[in-house]
Amino acid sequence: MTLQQVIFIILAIAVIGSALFVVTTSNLFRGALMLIVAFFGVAGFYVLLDNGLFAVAQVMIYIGAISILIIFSVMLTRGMQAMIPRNAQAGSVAIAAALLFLILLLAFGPFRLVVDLSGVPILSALFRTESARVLGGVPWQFANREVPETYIADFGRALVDLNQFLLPFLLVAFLVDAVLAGAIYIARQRKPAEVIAEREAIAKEEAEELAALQPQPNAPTLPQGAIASTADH
Amino acid sequence: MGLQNAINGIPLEWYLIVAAALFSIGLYGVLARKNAVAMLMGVELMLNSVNLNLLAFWRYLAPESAAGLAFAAFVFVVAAAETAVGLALIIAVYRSLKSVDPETLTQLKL
Amino acid sequence: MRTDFAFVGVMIVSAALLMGVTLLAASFLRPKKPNTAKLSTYECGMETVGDTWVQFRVNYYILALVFVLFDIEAILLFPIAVAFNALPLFAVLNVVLFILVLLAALLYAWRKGALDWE
Amino acid sequence: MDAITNLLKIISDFVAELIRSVLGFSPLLAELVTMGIAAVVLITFAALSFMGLTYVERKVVARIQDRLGPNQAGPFGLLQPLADGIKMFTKEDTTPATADRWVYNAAPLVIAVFALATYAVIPFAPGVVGTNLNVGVFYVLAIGSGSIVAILMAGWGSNNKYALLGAFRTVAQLIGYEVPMLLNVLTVVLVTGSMSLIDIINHQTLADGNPGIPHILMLPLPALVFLISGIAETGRSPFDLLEAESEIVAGFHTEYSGMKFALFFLGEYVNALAVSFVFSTLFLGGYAGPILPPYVWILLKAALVFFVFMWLRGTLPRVRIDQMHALNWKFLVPMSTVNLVLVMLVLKLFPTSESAAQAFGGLLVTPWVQTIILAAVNLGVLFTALTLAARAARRFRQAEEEMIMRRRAANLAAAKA
Repeated sequence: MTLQQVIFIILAIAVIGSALFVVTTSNLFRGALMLIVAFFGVAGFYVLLDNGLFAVAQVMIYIGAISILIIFSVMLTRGMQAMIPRNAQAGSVAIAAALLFLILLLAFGPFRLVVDLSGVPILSALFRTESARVLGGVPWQFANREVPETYIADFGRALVDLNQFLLPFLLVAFLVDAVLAGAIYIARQRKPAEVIAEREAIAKEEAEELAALQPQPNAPTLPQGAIASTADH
Repeated sequence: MGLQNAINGIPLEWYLIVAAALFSIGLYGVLARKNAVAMLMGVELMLNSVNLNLLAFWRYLAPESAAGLAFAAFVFVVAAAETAVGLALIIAVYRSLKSVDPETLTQLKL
Repeated sequence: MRTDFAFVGVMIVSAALLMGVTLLAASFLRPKKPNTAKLSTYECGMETVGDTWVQFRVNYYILALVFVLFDIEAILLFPIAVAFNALPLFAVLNVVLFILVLLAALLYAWRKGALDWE
Repeated sequence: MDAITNLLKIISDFVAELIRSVLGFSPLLAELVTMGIAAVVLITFAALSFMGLTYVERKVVARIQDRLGPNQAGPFGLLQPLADGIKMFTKEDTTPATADRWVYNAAPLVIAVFALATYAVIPFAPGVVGTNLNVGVFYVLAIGSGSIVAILMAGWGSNNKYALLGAFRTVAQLIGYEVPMLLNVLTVVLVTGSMSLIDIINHQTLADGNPGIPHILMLPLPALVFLISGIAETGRSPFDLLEAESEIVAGFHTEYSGMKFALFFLGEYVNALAVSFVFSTLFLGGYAGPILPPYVWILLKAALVFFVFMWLRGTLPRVRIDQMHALNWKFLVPMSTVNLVLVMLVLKLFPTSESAAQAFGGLLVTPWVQTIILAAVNLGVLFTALTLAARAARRFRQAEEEMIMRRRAANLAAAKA
């Protein structure tokens, strides 16, 4: 076993373990912390995949930004801690998730499972090719090459290349605009009654101020010092 | 076992299995939790597993192409945007209903 | 690439170990005579009232939100900055557009008073 | 002469060679042990400089404020850090009964580890660097966000109102000032075309066709904003709102004492020193410099930056929280964004390399001319921003005065009636 394999297994255990903790704990704050551990483990996977840029970006975006937002909202919605962590359909969902994992494992795992579909009327027509009748052990077209030294610059160039990702790149900016506008509107929105009360209070205050500002024919304007002393008494 | 195609001694399937596990756990988190914030955490786990898959395929199948990187980057962006709006909604709902359980959200207005 | 990052891993592990050992050593050296008053939450001599429940400002959340959006911008702009010398003028103008659209978002938040600290 | 210049390099090579000869049977093990020793040396350097800096800072600030500073322990109080260390080690450490024990105890560890991890990429001399990441600056920025999590952990784990409020305030400050930092590091990356700290230093040295211009001349505005946001990021005065004693006791580390408190303190100083090192690397040319050996240069430059930190601490009053946020979001961030755009345009319109000029058009200029144009644009942006801010502030004051006058008039009318 090479060192990299050992590191991979440690990371895998950390990620899966903390992910399981996240979805089962009733203490949401600790759940958020374990989520950060999972994010960190995924950043470790990116390093093993020779992608330092995304490892660092993962730390920056997921740990530095998204988990901060999550922790903030855990704190803002406190009092929800003592609740039962699972809803009614948790049991069936667990079975479904386990089934999904099993299917994915069979489909993309290292196992080869030959299924003979030739006798089945519709399926045999649907899956013509040889590989489709074999479940798992997908024959990937491996590149067997190193990551180029300049992959960061290549990525940057592709992002602003009209023939590649310029359009989604620009759309990101507009998406961000929409997100900011929407989130500010939602998060700052108050109950209608509150808003009405506030508006009324402001209107009242303004009316009072206006009334106070009406020039009174009998009262000549006093110098500033006199005003201050009157206000003191 | 395709070990001759392994990079750093790790076959591609290992990443796929971890990502599949992460995705299933995230799915369980989304569907089985009673707290909306916890459900969002499940979504984050699922998005992470997707990104892990994207970058694993990028590394093993097309390391020169920027497509895998660009898609992963856009997943980052969309994940951040989704979290921001989702949590803003949860906070708004919490302030008016004092609850973060999606099952209590039975009205169309707050 | 991965060997570059190996040192980061070593650094994190050894920092955690060294600091952990320091904490452990301190735990052997220091006295330990706890009593109820010592273990109570510090609140300037007052008894703690209620849970640590404070009504937080949503303001904090909105600031975090604006920060997240600029963070997203960074992850896309850093690779572009590395590639900058080889970019044609058209691409640069698009990047400028990208930044200006984000600046518009900031100005919108400003106008809406989200950046005010009342 | 050569031996002195490359002293650090020679020592590190010698140690690596020694380990390789002892552990020759396993190259992997030798490599790991070498890395481990390098890590321990870096951490020890950071910890020792933390102890030294506490003393120096107290002395310098005391002198600025016309006091003596520590002068009892040893000659000139030189043993003061040692006395502090012994005190920290032997002080009783309490964990509040209501605290979330795991979170509470892990927080200081996390903050210290993330602060120390920054040193993995700082270059001290040619060939003497923990690791030369090709995403170096990005790594420095990202690893800084780890301390934000640690602060939230400390605030939550203590189960204390002051601690939690302090943590919220601190986090709002840290994430806020990370934005101008990002934007201004981006300008440096634009100019350099690389995120590696070594490449950034090489771009500022007089070798292989480089003009040897420190970035501070080219980008004075980013340097200034980086310095300001660096101070805010490390929570130092005048941005030390996180420990405004009169408002929130000691902020997020209210409940901590003994060694755990010392780790928070260490994290703070180590971060401040890391910011000084990164600033020297990004804007002052890092270890590059004439006559003196490179490791002396980087230490001198970092010491200079840290002295500026201490100077500001000794002279400026603490800013208010609303001023702090307004300075960031309404001044630094828009200004940095506009500056970023203008730097991009200048770099494209006035290229220094012939190939770029031919390929994309633009006026071919020498590096010095480009530097002057960039600096002029930078200062223009700064001047415009300052003028606009001054005008806005004047209008704000006038509106406030008007309101006070109206109130007084209203009071007067009420008193008359």
